[in-house]
Amino acid sequence: MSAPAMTKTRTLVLARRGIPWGDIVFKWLLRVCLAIAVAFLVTLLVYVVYKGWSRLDPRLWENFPSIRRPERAGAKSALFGTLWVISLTAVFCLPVGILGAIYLEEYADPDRWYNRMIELNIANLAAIPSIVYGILGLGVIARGFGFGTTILTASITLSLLVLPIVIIASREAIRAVPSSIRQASYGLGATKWQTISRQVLPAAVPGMATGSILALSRAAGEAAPLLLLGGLTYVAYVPDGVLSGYTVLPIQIYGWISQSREAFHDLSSAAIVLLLIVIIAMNSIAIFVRNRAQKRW
Amino acid sequence: MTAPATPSAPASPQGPLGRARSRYGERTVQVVLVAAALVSVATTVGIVVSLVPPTVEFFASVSFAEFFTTTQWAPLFEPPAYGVLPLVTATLLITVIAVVVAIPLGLGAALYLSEYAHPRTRMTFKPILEVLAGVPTVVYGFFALRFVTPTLQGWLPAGMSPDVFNALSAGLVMGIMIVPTVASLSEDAMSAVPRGLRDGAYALGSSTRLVAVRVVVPAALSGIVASFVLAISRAIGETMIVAIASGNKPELSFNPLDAMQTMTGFIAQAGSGDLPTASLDYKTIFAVGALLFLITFVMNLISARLVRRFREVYE
Amino acid sequence: ACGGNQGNPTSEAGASGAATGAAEPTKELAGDVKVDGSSTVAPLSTAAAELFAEQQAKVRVTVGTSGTGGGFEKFCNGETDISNASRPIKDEEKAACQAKGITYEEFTVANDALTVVVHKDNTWATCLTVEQLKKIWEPGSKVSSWKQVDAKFPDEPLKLFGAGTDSGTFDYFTDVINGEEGASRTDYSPSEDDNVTVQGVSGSKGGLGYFGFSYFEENADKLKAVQIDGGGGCVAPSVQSAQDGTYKPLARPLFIYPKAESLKRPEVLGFVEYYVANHKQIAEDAKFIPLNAQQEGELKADLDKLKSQAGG
Amino acid sequence: MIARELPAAFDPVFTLENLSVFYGDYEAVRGVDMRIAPREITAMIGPSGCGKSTVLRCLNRMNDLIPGARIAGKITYHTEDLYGDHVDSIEVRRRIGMVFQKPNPFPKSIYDNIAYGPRVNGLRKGLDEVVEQALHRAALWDEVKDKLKQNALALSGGQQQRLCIARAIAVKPDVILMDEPCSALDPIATSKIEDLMQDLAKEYTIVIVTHNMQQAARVSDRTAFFTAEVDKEGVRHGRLVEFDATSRIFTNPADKRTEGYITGRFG
Amino acid sequence: MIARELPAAFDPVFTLENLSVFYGDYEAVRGVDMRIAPREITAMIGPSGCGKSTVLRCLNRMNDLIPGARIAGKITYHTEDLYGDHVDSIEVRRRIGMVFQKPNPFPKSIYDNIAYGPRVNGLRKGLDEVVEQALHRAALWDEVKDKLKQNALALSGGQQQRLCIARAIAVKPDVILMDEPCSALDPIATSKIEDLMQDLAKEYTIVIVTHNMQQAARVSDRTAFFTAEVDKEGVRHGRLVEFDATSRIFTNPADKRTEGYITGRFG
Ligand SMILES: Nc1ncnc2c1ncn2[C@@H]1O[C@H](COP(=O)(O)OP(=O)(O)OP(=O)(O)O)[C@@H](O)[C@H]1O
Ligand SMILES: Nc1ncnc2c1ncn2[C@@H]1O[C@H](COP(=O)(O)OP(=O)(O)OP(=O)(O)O)[C@@H](O)[C@H]1O
Ligand SMILES: [Mg+2]
Ligand SMILES: [Mg+2]
Ligand SMILES: O=P([O-])([O-])[O-]
Repeated sequence: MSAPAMTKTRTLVLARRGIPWGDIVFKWLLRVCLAIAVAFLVTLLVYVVYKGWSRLDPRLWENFPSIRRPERAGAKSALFGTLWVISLTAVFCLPVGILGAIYLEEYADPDRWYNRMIELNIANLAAIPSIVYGILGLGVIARGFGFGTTILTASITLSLLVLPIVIIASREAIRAVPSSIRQASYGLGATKWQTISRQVLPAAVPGMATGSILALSRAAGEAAPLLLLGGLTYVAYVPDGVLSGYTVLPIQIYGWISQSREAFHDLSSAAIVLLLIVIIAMNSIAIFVRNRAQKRW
Repeated sequence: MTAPATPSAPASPQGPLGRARSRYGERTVQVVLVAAALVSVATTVGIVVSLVPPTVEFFASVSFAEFFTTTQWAPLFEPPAYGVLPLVTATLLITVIAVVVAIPLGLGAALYLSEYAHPRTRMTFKPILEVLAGVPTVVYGFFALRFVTPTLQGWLPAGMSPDVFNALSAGLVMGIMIVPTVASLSEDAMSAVPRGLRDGAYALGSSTRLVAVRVVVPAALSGIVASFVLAISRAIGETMIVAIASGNKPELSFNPLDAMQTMTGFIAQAGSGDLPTASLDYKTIFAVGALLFLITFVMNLISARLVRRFREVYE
Repeated sequence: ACGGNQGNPTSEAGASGAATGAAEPTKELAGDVKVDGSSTVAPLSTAAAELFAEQQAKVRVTVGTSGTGGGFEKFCNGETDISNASRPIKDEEKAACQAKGITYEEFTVANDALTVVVHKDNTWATCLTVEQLKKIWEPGSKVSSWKQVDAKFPDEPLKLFGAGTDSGTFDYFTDVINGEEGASRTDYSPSEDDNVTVQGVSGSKGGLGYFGFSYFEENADKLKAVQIDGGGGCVAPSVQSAQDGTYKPLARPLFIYPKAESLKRPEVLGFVEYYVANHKQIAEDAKFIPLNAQQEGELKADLDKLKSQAGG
Repeated sequence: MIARELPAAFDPVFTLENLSVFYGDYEAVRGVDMRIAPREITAMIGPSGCGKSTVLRCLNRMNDLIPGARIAGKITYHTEDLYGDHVDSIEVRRRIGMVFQKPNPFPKSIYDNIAYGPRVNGLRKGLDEVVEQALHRAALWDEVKDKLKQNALALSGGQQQRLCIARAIAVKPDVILMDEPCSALDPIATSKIEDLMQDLAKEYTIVIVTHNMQQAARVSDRTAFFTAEVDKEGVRHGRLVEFDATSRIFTNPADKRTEGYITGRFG
Repeated sequence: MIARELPAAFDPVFTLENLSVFYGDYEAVRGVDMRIAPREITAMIGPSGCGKSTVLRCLNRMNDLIPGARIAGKITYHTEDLYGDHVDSIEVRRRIGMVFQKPNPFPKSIYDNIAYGPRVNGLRKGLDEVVEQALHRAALWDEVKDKLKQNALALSGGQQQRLCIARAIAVKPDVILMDEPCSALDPIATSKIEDLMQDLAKEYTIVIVTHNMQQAARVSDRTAFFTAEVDKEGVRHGRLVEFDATSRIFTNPADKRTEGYITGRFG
């Protein structure tokens, strides 16, 4: 038995053995990684605000686009187009996404091949390039269903595009509801749907809201599929219905970037700021909802 | 405890446990829910249905060999050439640049947030990274073209000065775009590593760096790799950045300073031009779309595998 | 860049003055007019739409930029009312329209001078012959340095930018330079989006590109236009040279194709009438080259014909 | 422990006959026979993983909710086969209430927590009285009467657990099952719940699982001792070792394993 | 319980003087004084939430890892202030090992688990012997010697816990802290670990937290009884009630609260 020496005389056995350079450098490297990402974001924001500063005034949202007079042009039609498309996208994708998530989380037997297939399928859809959804929208919705290049087509296409995000986020939210809540409800003689509709869903609302808002803000920023769906168009009116023609902010921005006159580039920066405000506002709501919800259990 | 007055006679059961009321509502609900879940399947079917027939027709006119082995892509020219390789290599090159940027940055940020940062710091920076993920890609494209490229032209020595449209800035900016994908998913995977493992390692006298590198990263590895795969998928599928910033020049080149066209870039360009539906040109879009779909599909399968394995690690 | 624009003699007051002047006592019209097609012509039609909107606020004109070919595709599919075109409709497009029972009018609304541009600091290429252009652009061309174009030129790498294959501009340019529509070398950056060419050429010293005259006008401070020698000596692109036919072979007319069926709708008819009646103002406003006297006469005749049809 | 006179003969509320419970292929509990008497407190004790919770959850078919869980053998509730074809598991759970280890109030008001059970069972009117009665019965009324609209999560752990008991009582069950109801509570809250249980046993049949032998000794009338046995293939199965009056189990157990456990020689 | 003769005077390994531990503003443990003797097993018992784990984690500065956790008062390790400025918490943890409630092997091979500690402490050669010795010492060698390359997660719970002990031993610590090391184990595995502890106490100073009084009685030399007291503002603080030779605590405690807990009247 060789116990470690334990004499009173040894001192400072716990002292640091030299400066841990490796640890210090490593920690700073990690910090730098984070800092680069954040610095990039800041640069981007500063740049677009700086570029767009001269056009950040009511002309931006009160005027229609103009090819002749960039100094008078605005993004009114695109702003309203975005609001229309996003609202309609919400109407389509939120109920379907949330109900689908309930099915997968609460009803589906994960051992069944068809449920596994649905799950795998959703994971796949989440990573399919958005331009492929554009092809889908063009071939099936615009031409196949004959909806043309309208707000309706754009919204359906974007709904399908963000549906996986809504489903995945809603599933997370539903899963995060402690099973003790479900048990308590069943223990009181509640049926499955009663348990889900009265306990699980209300408790999952914050999480689902977060996911939904993030999904919609993705839809709000999406341009690629709409390029194939007639988005690149001079539109000088506010849409008045789901079958109306439209343009949206990202497309309008793309259109202006594609102009060669510098004035349009300033204008597109201003429109970018407008779009970012819309999106950051949506993100902040999501974050706010999430942070409040975290205090629950 | 006082015994009940009549200990022997139990309350007789209040009627049978069966219930006449059949629960039609519950069944209806289930049907509705299944229908909602099937929308996603319908979407995939829709994608396949819209891709496959034109692609099949395309390959009736253009041989597989020409499509996959020749190196000139000029489907809309006279005479046309259908070698998809330039689009594929451009996609790969830009993706590689993006990944080279995103993986170290994303992983570093994730490690910092999950292992070093105070919870308050994490609460501040995670949303900031998420904003980065939420920035529309048009904006990134604009930034790449108008800021990053001029900056690079200013910095790099004359011989290495990139073209106005080039793969490098598109790739760099795309890398930043996918940093949040890597960071946030890796961070999730790292936080999912049970506290106990970290405690175990700390209790053996590891520094935070060793805990991070030797315990957390290996334990979260499949989740981390899955985040890479997803980020790569996003990079492959990204359209607006390349449409705006990389030029639309389908040329077989591995020089990131050159302009090039990716698969998505081609679809966006040709698709927004809205070609005659009956033409071979039009089917080209679908053939490239199908190839893109196939590539991301395979990537996703790999990632699903990894995620499943990841889930099994601890139990 | 803005300065350059403001320096342009075309005044807005003039434009709207002309517009109101030309206006007969108008009745309120309403409805949608879908215009699509050539990206070259799009600014012209957009300018027309903007001006028209000042009179008829309830008519909603949208202008797409699918390219001439793409525009005809939609047009003959019955999806649009008016197709913009930077070249006349082709036989196969005519056939496609016929197959769908779509009939149309053709109006020449402005001229364009396809402009070959180089970098501002390019001091050597002040004038290029059609043969030199062909040498650069023909299919399979391996010309990669200015020196290969002309031994007198410096050994500067040549960076090419040009129109997207779906455009009338491409069709026209390849036709007159390379002798066959669609025949072109392929290793350049093609784009529907002419800004790519502006950015590209202004960003590379050895750059060369071509596009519509209006884009050059808008970016005259960043780019230099090359004189073209089509056999009759070097001629610079300009309003004058395009109108009088000396800018050969790259001057071309621009068209709109309204659908006959749509012209029965008063809002479409109203827009087309306005467009044709104010073509000069619109062209100047959008920095295009207005019609010459002869073209204008023909257009007037066409318009009268249209009016009489509408009346009868 | 308070020995009360226990009837030797009784009409059992539950009769378990050769009950085995499976999770998928794994037989977690094997061959249990038990007869649970009305208006008594029956305790189940035994080391961790011996299947106490498993058996308890079979009594109100909570195990139905676990994919792959199933039983063999028979459970009779009064005179009815609890797993019979005609039986509606939702109705079963209404009759046989349950209180869980960790207090699990819904993230709603105190009132809504109590009213939830009656509501899902179709009650629309007279809810106020039901809520008040249940809270009285669970000895919680005085503490919460002024804040019925307040979120139940703001209550202390012990109050939450009593709320859960009140919630179970509000649907007027015959039986209350409790799975380690005090293990998350401090001593004071524990003793309040124990008093409440003894009080409730005047009206209800109570089955409780506990890790805490002292608690079983203090509150229960009869005690079932479970343990886990390893079979020839090395698989562990929960077994009922001994089931008898609590006073007997704790003073004069028939089985040596029970004695070993009680005296702390293992577990 | 095996009473062994305890020295009344000793050079303490740890001396806790008026130790209070805070999580943010919350004072989880208040005013603890203790002297922990070398090569003995010291047990900490008491009801849930009384701060046993908190105090234990202070002894190897694991609490440093919890944001907001800090101590007041003083802990001396041999003669050094454990929280002194010169002290490197990493070095502390190398000297003072820890075993946790839930076995937490790394998802690596058995060999790599044991070798991890020596490796991060810079050992490159002679690892094989270190691994073998540690496994021998933890009474695991015979069971795993043929499958050292196998993933440690494939071991049973009891084996995993012994692996964690072997892993702690492999860095040659002075002290081993154990926080409820058996609570996730079955009786057979528990008794193996208990034997191991007694064996290890010949060489190492061991501090163990347990919920299971019988376990404390069986294995420990001295026992500290903690409880939670509610102060005037209604906040609960963990307090050390009594610390004495285990034989005394379990037969003749000085404090009534200890007696109440031991005899099962609460807890
Ligand atoms: N949902 C489940 N799926 C598979 N096995 C399970 C499940 N629930 C419990 N088991 C297993 O069944 C056995 C009995 O578990 P049970 O929870 O009934 O034990 P217990 O006596 O209540 O233990 P404890 O005192 O720890 O709560 C254990 O081996 C456990 O691992
Ligand atoms: N990380 C933490 N942050 C805030 N409070 C904590 C934290 N860890 C423990 N506490 C609180 O400190 C008090 C003591 O906790 P501790 O875990 O030390 O108790 P314990 O005696 O080990 O209990 P148990 O027997 O349940 O493990 C408890 O009130 C607990 O809620
Ligand atoms: Mg249990
Ligand atoms: Mg503890
Ligand atoms: O857009 P185009 O005018 O070149 O067809």
